[in-house]
Amino acid sequence: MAVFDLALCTLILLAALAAVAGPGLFRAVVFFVVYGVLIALAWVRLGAPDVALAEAAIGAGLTGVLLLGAVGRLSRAGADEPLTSRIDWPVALAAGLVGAMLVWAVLSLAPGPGLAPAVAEILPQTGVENPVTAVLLNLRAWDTLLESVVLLAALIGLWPLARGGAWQAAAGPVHHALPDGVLAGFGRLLPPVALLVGVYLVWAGAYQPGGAFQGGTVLAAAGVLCVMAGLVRAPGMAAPLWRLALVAGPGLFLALGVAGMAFGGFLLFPTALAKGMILAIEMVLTLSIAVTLALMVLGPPEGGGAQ
Amino acid sequence: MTVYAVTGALLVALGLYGLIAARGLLRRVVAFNVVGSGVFLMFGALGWYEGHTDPVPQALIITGIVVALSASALAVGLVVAHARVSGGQVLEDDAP
Amino acid sequence: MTALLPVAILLSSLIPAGVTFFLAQDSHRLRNTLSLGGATVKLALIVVMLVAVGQGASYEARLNLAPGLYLLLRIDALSLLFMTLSAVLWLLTTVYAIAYFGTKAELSRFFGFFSLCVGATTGLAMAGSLITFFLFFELLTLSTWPLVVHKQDAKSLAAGRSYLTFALPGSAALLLAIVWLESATGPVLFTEPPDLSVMPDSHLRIIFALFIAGLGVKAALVPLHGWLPGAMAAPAPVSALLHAVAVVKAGAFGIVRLVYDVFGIASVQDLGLGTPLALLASVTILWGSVRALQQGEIKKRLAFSTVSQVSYIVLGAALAGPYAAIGGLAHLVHQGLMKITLFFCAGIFDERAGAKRIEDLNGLGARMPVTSVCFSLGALGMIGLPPMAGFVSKVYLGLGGLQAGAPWVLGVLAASTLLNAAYFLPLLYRLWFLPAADAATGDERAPLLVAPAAITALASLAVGVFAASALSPLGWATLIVTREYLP
Amino acid sequence: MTPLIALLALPLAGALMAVAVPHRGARIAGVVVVASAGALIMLVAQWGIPHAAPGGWGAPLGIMLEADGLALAFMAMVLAVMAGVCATAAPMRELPTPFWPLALLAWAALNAIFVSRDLFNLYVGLELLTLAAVALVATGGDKALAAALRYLIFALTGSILYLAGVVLVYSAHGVLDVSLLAATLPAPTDRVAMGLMTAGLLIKTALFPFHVWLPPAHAAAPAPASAMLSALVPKASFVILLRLWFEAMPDAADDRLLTALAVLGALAVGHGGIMALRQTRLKQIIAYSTVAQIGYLFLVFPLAGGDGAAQPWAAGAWTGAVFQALSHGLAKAAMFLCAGLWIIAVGSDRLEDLRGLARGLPMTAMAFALAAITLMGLPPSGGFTAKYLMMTTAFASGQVVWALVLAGGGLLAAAYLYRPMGALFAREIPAFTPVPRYLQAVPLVLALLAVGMGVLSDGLYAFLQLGRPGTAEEGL
Repeated sequence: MAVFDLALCTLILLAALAAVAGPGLFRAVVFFVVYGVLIALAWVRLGAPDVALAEAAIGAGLTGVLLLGAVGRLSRAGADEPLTSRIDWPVALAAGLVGAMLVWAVLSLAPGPGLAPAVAEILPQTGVENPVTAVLLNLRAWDTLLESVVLLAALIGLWPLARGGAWQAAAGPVHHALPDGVLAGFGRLLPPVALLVGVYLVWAGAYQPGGAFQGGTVLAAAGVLCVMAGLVRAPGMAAPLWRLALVAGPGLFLALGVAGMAFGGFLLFPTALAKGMILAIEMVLTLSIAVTLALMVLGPPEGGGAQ
Repeated sequence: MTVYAVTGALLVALGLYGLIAARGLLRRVVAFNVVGSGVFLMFGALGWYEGHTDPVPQALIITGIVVALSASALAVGLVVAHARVSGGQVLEDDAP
Repeated sequence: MTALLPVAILLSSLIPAGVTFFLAQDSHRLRNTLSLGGATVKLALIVVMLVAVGQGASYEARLNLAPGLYLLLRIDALSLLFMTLSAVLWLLTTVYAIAYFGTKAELSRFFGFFSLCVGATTGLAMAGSLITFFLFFELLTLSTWPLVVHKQDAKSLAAGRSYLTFALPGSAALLLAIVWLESATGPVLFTEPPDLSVMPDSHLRIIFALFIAGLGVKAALVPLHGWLPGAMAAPAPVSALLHAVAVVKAGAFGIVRLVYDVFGIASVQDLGLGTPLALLASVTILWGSVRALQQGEIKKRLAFSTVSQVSYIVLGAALAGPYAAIGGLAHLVHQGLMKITLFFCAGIFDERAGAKRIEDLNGLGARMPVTSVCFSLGALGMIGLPPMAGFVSKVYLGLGGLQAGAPWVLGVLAASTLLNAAYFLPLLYRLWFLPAADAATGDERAPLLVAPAAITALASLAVGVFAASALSPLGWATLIVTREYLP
Repeated sequence: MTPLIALLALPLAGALMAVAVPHRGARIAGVVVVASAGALIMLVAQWGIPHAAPGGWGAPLGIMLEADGLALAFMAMVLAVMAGVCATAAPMRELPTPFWPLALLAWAALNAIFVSRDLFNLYVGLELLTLAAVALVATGGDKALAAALRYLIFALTGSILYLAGVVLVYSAHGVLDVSLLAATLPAPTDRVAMGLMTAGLLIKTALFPFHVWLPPAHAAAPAPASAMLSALVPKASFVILLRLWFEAMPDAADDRLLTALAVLGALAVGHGGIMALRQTRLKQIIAYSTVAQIGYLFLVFPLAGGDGAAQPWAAGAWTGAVFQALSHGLAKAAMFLCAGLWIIAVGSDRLEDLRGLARGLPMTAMAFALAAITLMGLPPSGGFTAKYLMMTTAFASGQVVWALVLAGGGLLAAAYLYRPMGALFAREIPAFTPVPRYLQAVPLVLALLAVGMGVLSDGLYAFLQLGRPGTAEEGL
């Protein structure tokens, strides 16, 4: 196994090098996606399938799509990447110093069980069986609530970037896909499948790897594909119904959290109700995340037919 | 599993270099993501103990991944809008 | 002990100030009522306090800001002397200012800051601790600036800038000195001299120098006097204020406090600080007079005269003998009365006859007799002609110099008197003996302008003539010195 | 619902509602202001240290929230500034609608940061704040994009460094809670962890030489957004620094390190002041002033930390720094709001275009002057109390050089603030669009609060001692 680990780590570093310093922006982004997949593999190897799923779906997948889309838009805008071949030695020195300190720190830390035993002990009271989900949605629910709001904030942050201040116009650039092209066929087939996979991921998250963010990502991917295939028109960046969908998840999360005060504390889910409450939050959160991510990937309105 | 933690540390260094030294803005976004996943990898690998990874770092890493995506999305949006306005993807250095 | 009266005295100017800022430009009647009312109420309260203090009452008000940092208002005889002077002159200046400005624009701002200024001055007088003194000192700096730049022309703005350029580094020095001292001794109260033995002498000397640098800006000690002549660009009532009532007086008053109540006479002598300060004051006295002699503009000449005269007070404090102390303190009042008379008159000459330069005074004595008489009284007092107020001050300072074993002070006083005569007598000569220019105009049909000048002129005569009375400034100063500074 | 949770939930709920119905953003913000004020008054009246454990788990499994004097004072300052920002922004038609949800999101993030005791939760809060703040800069339109990008790049570098430090802390100690960390034995990696977290937070606080992103960003944003950015946003990372150095790991403090922080602070005071002197636009002057004013905050580290922490004067310096952060927030918000109103009035913030405006908008000129007094540290003002407390400690502990920095910084502030004051009070009577008096009153109220902090500082001082880190001793 040690050989495998070493090989994987070498590949990860090489892919990262190509992504950060390799020639050509498009190639760099492709290498970044490869890098993300390799990292996901590493997570599997580390016995963290939840993280592996998140990294593959969000870290590599969605971020990759986002970056690829940006490469296209930048080249359309005629904004080519400047060539830099020289190495910036002071920065390299500083970065190397940080790396050396980290390597030293990593090597001098003794491994320990951390909080794993403590989490295992109280897991029955959390209403879920997957310890990672328990931490995310129960023990550190406040983090997760804020995190869902961070995602929302990033999307709202795209509103002011709309061309000409038309922040309510249709999201993203204008897409011209042929209605019966390959993409369109794929696009017709995908949504029902994606819906199934997405819902399953959320449902399964309580027992197995998965959860709202992973599920939402799959749904969002399907939605984006439909738009890119020309099957549906891009929705308004801030159409009323979509805005409700955006806030439904965090809103319900917050509302149930405040309702928890009736049981003795903020975000307190009594053991008997915990499973139901967490599942309800996850379901609605998945919807919000899916819409948020889809609009995010489509990007701020660039003048394609206002609604 | 120390090798993964060390890899994470090296990724941080590599990514930091790109984040600060690269001039192309999109490249910096890529580098930022490399730093992020390097930190996460370090975190996870340090939490590995007897065949399992501590669930707390796992949960925090998932949160971190989502946060990194959010930041990347805003960054990409800004880079594209900036390119539309300025026609380039570099920041002109202001006079100090 | 009661806290009410000192606070009421402060509020009698702060409340009118606060209200005046928000008055419309054309509500002249209300604004004048507020200003005059505030000044009158203040004077009345001070009289009440004078009577009560005479019967043995004491007053104290305290506001905590943070551990070791609190504001303390406490009344002693020295406070009362300064406070009474400023309150009396204030009322007169307000009358004068109302008459001077008439219905010009931006008066709400002017009178707002004017009242704020007097609030700061009374606060300064009542301050019972160093940090309280600093607070009102700064409030004074800040509320004076809008008055200096009131005309808002290039000259005024330049004067305002120069004022702050001197004043703010001064206050930084002052703050450093205070904090440095208090970090070792704890809060310094004027009634309880701090234990200076906790600090090395070298530190104490630096602290003293910082104090003098900070206070010396306001007291216009050479070479920190540069802002004062420029500030003449301000309207006449402001000049009266700067020179006689508030600003330079605040600096001189601060130095008196520093020498007597912070360091104490003994420490000042032990540290060898008295003689350098006396020398600095002497240089200022002479330099100010020499520069006054060179000025062709009336107000400029008066300004340099102030530079010179205020240092008499500093000299009195620095010499640290009883006679010198009495002379210095008495001069605090004497100089105020005489100098405000001169500025009132200069303002009237300017306003009613357009006389700005000394040549313009030619023959005005005939057409503006009351003003000219007042001006002459003030000038003769400044020169030190017996039995005017200035004479009394100089006699005591001279005696003090002898008593302190510094006979050279007599030389300084003599030289200064000659110079005073040299720059004032030509003005009087022009007023009374030279013929007026053909196109000259001028009248004094402005009773509200002339009356304040007449009152102060008579007062400056009276304080000299009746100097032997216990109620005169000299008597008061003697009381302070015997009661507080001598064992 | 306890008032503490209400303070967290209200801006958050408001932000969500403002996303759902952005056109009602101003009204929603108004409701949040009023309700938060109620909750805050209840909390202050309790005069204690309320805390909450979301989910009921408590540390180390869960996250602890605690509103000590420091947190409550900052939340109160944020409330005051937000009230002012909302009042002036509401009638501004040219302000893009997304401003409202973003402003509320930033507010929610600030409150979350001030009360959080969990290092990772602080990271999430910081990111929320950063994204909202960058987006607020971007509401300034096309000309603000480059500034927003630069800001984002710096901020992301900062947060990732901070996160790396948090990772090392958890891996070494198995806890993330500030109070629990203080009770753990030091680990050899703590230095590295502290170094990384501190470096990250310094970038976010815009301490010299990491400040280059701040002036363009704060100058390019619309004025109400600038007020939030300058007055509030850097304070969040500063509060985390205080939590780290004085509460979580006071033992990691090395005197040389603490001195280095203060040296950077002193350089910031000088550099920011000199740069402010060279600007011709008001907003840039105010933005560079923020760089300088932030510098003062870092003098707290050698004055109240390290070996000095056990000295009797440490509490004074610590409280003084907090006073400085609070009063700067109020005064700076007042200044940017004034700038915003003047831009409405004359369409520009160039100094030559502002000449004589004191006649047209006297209340704003007054507000600007009062705010300037606080920034210069002249009495009576919160800035003066701060300066006095820090200066006293500097002399008492024999670190006179920091006292000189404080004094010199005040003079520089006077110099660079004199230029706008001189312009305002010039004789010209400019042509201008009238601004309603109630709008002019808003910055005046904020400036009066900053000054009032110096007059009524006794109660605030006592309040800040609630839950003050024990390492900084009371005394003097």
